[in-house]
Amino acid sequence: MTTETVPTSVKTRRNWNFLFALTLVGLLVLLCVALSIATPNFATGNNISNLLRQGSMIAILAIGQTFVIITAGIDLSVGAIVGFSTVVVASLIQSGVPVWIAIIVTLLMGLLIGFFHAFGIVKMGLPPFIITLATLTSLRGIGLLMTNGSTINITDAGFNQFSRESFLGVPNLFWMVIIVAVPAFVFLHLSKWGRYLYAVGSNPEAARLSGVSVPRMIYIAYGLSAMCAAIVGVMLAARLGVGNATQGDGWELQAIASSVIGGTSLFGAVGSVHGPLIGAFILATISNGANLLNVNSFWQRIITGALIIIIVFFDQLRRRSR
Amino acid sequence: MTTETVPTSVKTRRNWNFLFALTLVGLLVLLCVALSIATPNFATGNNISNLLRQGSMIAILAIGQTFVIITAGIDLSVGAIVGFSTVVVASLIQSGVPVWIAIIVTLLMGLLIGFFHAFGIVKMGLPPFIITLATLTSLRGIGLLMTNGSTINITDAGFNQFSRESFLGVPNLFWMVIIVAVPAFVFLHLSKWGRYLYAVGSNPEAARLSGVSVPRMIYIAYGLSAMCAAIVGVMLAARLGVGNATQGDGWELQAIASSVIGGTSLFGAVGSVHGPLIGAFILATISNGANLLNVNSFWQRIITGALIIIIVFFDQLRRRSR
Amino acid sequence: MGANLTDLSSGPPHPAGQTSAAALPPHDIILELRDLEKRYGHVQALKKSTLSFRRGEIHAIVGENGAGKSTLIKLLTGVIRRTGGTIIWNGQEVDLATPNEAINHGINAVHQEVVLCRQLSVAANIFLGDENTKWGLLQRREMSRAAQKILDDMGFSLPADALLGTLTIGQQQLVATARASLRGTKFIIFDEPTAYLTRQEAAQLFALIRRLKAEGVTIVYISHRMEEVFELADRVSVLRDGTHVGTRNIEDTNDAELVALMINRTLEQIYHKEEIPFGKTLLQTRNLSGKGFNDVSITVRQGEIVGLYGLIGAGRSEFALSIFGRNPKTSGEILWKEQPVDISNERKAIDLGIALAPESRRDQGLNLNLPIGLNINLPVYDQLMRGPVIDSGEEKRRADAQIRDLQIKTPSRRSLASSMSGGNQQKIVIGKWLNHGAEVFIFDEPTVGVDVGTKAEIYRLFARLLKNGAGIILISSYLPEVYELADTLHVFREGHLVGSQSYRERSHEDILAEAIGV
Amino acid sequence: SLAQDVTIPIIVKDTTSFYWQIVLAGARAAGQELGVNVPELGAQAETDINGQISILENAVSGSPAAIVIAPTERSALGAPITEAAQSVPIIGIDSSAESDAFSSFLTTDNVQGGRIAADGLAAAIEAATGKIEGDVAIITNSPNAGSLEERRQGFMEQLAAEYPGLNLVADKYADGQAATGLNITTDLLTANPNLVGIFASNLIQAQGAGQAIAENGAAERVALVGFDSDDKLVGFLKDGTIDALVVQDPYRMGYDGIKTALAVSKGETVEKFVDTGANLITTANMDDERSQELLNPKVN
Ligand SMILES: Nc1ncnc2c1ncn2[C@@H]1O[C@H](COP(=O)(O)OP(=O)(O)OP(=O)(O)O)[C@@H](O)[C@H]1O
Ligand SMILES: Nc1ncnc2c1ncn2[C@@H]1O[C@H](COP(=O)(O)OP(=O)(O)OP(=O)(O)O)[C@@H](O)[C@H]1O
Ligand SMILES: [Mg+2]
Ligand SMILES: [Mg+2]
Repeated sequence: MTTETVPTSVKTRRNWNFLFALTLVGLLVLLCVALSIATPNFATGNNISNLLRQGSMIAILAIGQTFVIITAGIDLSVGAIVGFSTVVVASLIQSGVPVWIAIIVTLLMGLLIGFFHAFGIVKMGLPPFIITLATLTSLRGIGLLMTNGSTINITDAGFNQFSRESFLGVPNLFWMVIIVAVPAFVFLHLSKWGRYLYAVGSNPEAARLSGVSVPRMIYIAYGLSAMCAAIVGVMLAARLGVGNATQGDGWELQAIASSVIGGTSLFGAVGSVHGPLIGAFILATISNGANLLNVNSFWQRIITGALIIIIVFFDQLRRRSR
Repeated sequence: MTTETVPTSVKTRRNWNFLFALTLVGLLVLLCVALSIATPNFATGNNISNLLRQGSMIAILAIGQTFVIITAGIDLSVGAIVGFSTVVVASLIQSGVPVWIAIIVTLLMGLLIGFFHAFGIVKMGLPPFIITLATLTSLRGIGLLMTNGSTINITDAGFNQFSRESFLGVPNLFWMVIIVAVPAFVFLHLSKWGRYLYAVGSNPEAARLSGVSVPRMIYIAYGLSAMCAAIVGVMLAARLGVGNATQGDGWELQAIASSVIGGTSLFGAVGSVHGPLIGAFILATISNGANLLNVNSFWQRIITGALIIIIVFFDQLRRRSR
Repeated sequence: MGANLTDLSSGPPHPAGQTSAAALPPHDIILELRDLEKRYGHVQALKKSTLSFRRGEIHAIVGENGAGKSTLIKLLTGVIRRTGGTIIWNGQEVDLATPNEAINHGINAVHQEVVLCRQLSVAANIFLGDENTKWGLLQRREMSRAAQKILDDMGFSLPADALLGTLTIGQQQLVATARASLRGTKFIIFDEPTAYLTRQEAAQLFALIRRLKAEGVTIVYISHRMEEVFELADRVSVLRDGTHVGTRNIEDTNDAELVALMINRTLEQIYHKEEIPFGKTLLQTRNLSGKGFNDVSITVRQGEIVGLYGLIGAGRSEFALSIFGRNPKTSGEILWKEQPVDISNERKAIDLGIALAPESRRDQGLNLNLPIGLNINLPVYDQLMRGPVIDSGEEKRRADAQIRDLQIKTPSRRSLASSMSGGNQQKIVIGKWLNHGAEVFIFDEPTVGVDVGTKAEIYRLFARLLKNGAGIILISSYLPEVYELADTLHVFREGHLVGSQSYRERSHEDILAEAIGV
Repeated sequence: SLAQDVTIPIIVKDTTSFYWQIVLAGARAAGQELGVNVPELGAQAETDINGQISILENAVSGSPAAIVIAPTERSALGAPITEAAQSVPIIGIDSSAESDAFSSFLTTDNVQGGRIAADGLAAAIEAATGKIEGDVAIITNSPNAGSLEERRQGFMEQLAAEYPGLNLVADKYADGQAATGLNITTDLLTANPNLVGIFASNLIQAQGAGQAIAENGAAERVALVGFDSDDKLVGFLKDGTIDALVVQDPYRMGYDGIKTALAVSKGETVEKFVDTGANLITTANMDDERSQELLNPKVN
């Protein structure tokens, strides 16, 4: 991305210094404080639970997506994988397969889809945009064929119940975020694999010359991203109680946006696990807040767009002034 | 994008040499020949007219998008601009403004939106993905607010008729493609501005030190992309006879896909005007052919995904072996 | 150190000469190349070459730009695959198909273009692929400490925790050097390692190389600087047009012979200097300050070469960029033909008649994935427009003229700049400004990686520009170059001008002392 | 006979929705019975007007005996249908379009459907609280889909006209995703303690809203009326999460559409307008034979 240093805008910084020093977390907290003042319903335990639930799925997608973006790739298929996974897990459960086996099969299927992407990139030389766009299109078709355009009703009460319950006061869906984010953090920030991922995104030739297997890292990144999407698919199936191939439409853009808001660079080699998490919850908070304030649905879109610009602008300024 | 040279796949090349030598145009022709054999309805004058009409809008979007992608950027807003432009042009015409003024105002508005994107990128340091995603969201909201979620009916018969008629046997909508593509070709391939665009996408610092004004090129690229989208908006309003803010949903992905199928690299500095055109018509032909062959709409998605992979794969092989 | 060929051929005592190369028994050949060959499509980068390297020797390789030196190195390190021939390592035939295989044999290289990850820290780059882990977790602090120690031991004062991208090219090259000399190296190749280093850093590097040699490591050393070859090497091989044309023991040769082998003719003189009378004052800076430099006043007249010398990071490049409108000045003023001017962007500088060939060809000078022709013409497209379109005949003519004049070795102006050898890329960086008709040329390290023959051509070209009424600012960290060419020499240290002398009134020693600050 | 060579394509609004799959199932059944070849066409979203026009153009290229179409937008499809009707008879189903070139129409009145939903919601609220008072909300799947706008319009008109005690506090648009409907409903429940009823005007949003009400245990407090049906919604209807569903007869629309088209193509006279009706199904009447027929159409 062609960014220019901006000597002019520096002047405006004077009185707003405190805003510019805010980290992304700070902006999220600011948003929450503003909403708590604006509406009494925001800071209730119940609403916070809802908020955690609402942001959890995009958050997990965004973490997976971040691995891919760090390698300077992109995964457009995640929304389609979510929809497809709801169909797979629903049809498995409805055909009598034990729930845990159904879940494992679904996750493995996600992993395989990711490996297929990596195969297309590594072996067939396809741009990531193209191979994942193709899967996006095809997977929706396969899912629709499997369900004949309808929804599969999941009658297993325990499976559905899971998404509604809480553990230690925290909704189970948010526990899933923690279960994904902690190993993801260890992987990306504390293990050598994470470092290799950055190296591949930064300079694949340098990585290769250092003995890093670039294809392997591509397989890992796309495999993880697709598996995260399959996890979200299972979560969504549990939450909605149905399998439906058209669900998760457009979530790929939300996941990528969360990741970029969280500081990931689409040119690769820059990104973290916590950034996308915060990005996803910023988006969820905006939409939760707008709903609570009963903002007109059309205004809600306009405001969301404007807030995205403002938040990323402040975050960019902070990064640049570091 | 991390591509690896593929010594193994070279072996399979033996008997299929002719396929690998096919240019993108060749693949399009092959597709058309196959369809002419498979269904008698394909090669009729009427159907070719339909095909030209159907591909024309995405083709124009793809040309605009290509300018942006060559600078290593991306414009996610084009679909939203299309929808918004239908609303603008429809409400202007319906409020009694002469058609040609309504069209000019709409195109200028498109240009301004593009300049706003460039401003965000150049002055605010926002990633193109974010600023254009934000406009995508907001523009849809503004359009919906303007129409209150409904459609504006255009009663000017001449305006509506335009999109249905032909000139010299070629549908007017396709003439629009020619009207856009010819100056675009001159601009990108024959003028210094085109060279500057490539230079900016390849290495903005080197371009700058060679006296190229990088900000100006960013303004031009995003301005042109958004203006192409406004042109498509006017075409769509004429074709539908209505202004409706949710039209053009997802067209940004189709435009980017057409561009990438046509050989544009999302990393910038690689692309042409004719590539995206052919890319757009390949997609249109696939969908036209599938309809004529009465392929189930779910299978149609699966096949589209597979064909995208196959076509880009062959094209990559040809490029690589050059 | 010798400043020109005549000095050198008289031959200083060679410190590396004690190891009598000829006396080594044949089994001590560590690596042998038989009929090695590499084709890129139709380009034959390396023709059947046979070469052998002895255990523990320093083996120099010299040759013109595009002779195939880097190609040879890439073949040995598994970066690219050979298209023919065999490689014998320690008596065993080996494949060397992947970088991993080379690394496992103990073959490492410092490549001509820095191949490291800009977004990772120095320490992370040094340990990339060989991380220190405990229970699967990275030992960041330990690695950072170890990296710092390695850098300090080598005498490179670099911060291990800095992001690589924030370092200058020369510093990055040092990181690559540190990296390559670790991990049980048995065979290490340096591809023009001193291109971006000043004498001080080069001396540290030479010390490192001698230490490695003492440890029994075989060293291949590629350079365009003859005096380095004679200072370090035990033997020297010459490549010409992708062919191995000979190997000599260093005692048995002199640089006249080597140059003759390289370019197939003799060269009387590299540094071409003509007495050209100074004309009008073109460019002046008065107390110019900005990021990286402070209070600098210089004057450039027609016919004058103004040399700027200093160590890495002395602030010369920043100063040049500021004149060119790339970086804002914080105080002081710039005068153009005695008139104060406000150069707020590059376009203004170019329109006044200033040209800048920047320091880093990869980051600032070239659009690597674009054709050579486009690169050469980029600054002059304004002049090439005929109405709304480019005069494509003129565009071709100008590109071809530069390719011919600078002897850029390429099949066509349509080839991508990235497929050029390092030296040929450097020629593009210079060539793109020669069409422009500027009056002040700023050349920042113009001859980095350029072979002796072409260097002589470039210096002759300088003389031509000067005779046409231009002035030149020559920034170089290669003392012989500025010493021999500059009419006025300014020495920079830590952003300040610490000394200015005119031609003939100075000595090497004074200049060095000023630059280092002792 | 020559019937096997007769082709009558059917073009629906959105092939990915269950509702339209039932329409297609009806058409398929008619095709098999009558020995007519029935290509099943349609756009991939109800809002994709341009897509439907292209599909119509392509269908005309195939020179079929007649075309059955559910126009996705009133005015936009008008001219293309008029143009197509010059070469092929056109039968409209589900929704109308601004063209007088239709040979026949088989539609449900979506405005009427919205009114029925309002009545159903009011009845459910009365059953739960004993009075028809409180806050209500409507969730629309996506903006700019013609039939959804008509339902919304009918619902709001009926509220204003008949139920002054019911106060419409939220008029929400989702983005076509059940999860969004779920989130909106959850937030509505949080923000409006006096909420007594919700109308989710299509299948997907009813699934999301139903799930949110089940998740929050709000079935007692809040009445929910959905539109269209599938297993999931019938389940909700059974367990009381959903109080009523407005159900059309899509199967018949598809079936009769093809049958009428064949008749038209043979030059027979047909009825110009047929209303296939919208019905309110509640927990009370859901086991009736007719209800079962509507709730469990034979899709395959
Ligand atoms: N990727 C490539 N594709 C095509 N040709 C190439 C490629 N890389 C190198 N070449 C060509 O191979 C030849 C040898 O290049 P090489 O880099 O080995 O030269 P060199 O001896 O290292 O020169 P220098 O001193 O300028 O670095 C050159 O003519 C160059 O243009
Ligand atoms: N990209 C960068 N990021 C941070 N500091 C930099 C960067 N480039 C240069 N510097 C610093 O700016 C100062 C001046 O650097 P400059 O490149 O002008 O030096 P120089 O005299 O040209 O040396 P060289 O021999 O490397 O060309 C130094 O302190 C250097 O470390
Ligand atoms: Mg080289
Ligand atoms: Mg410098």
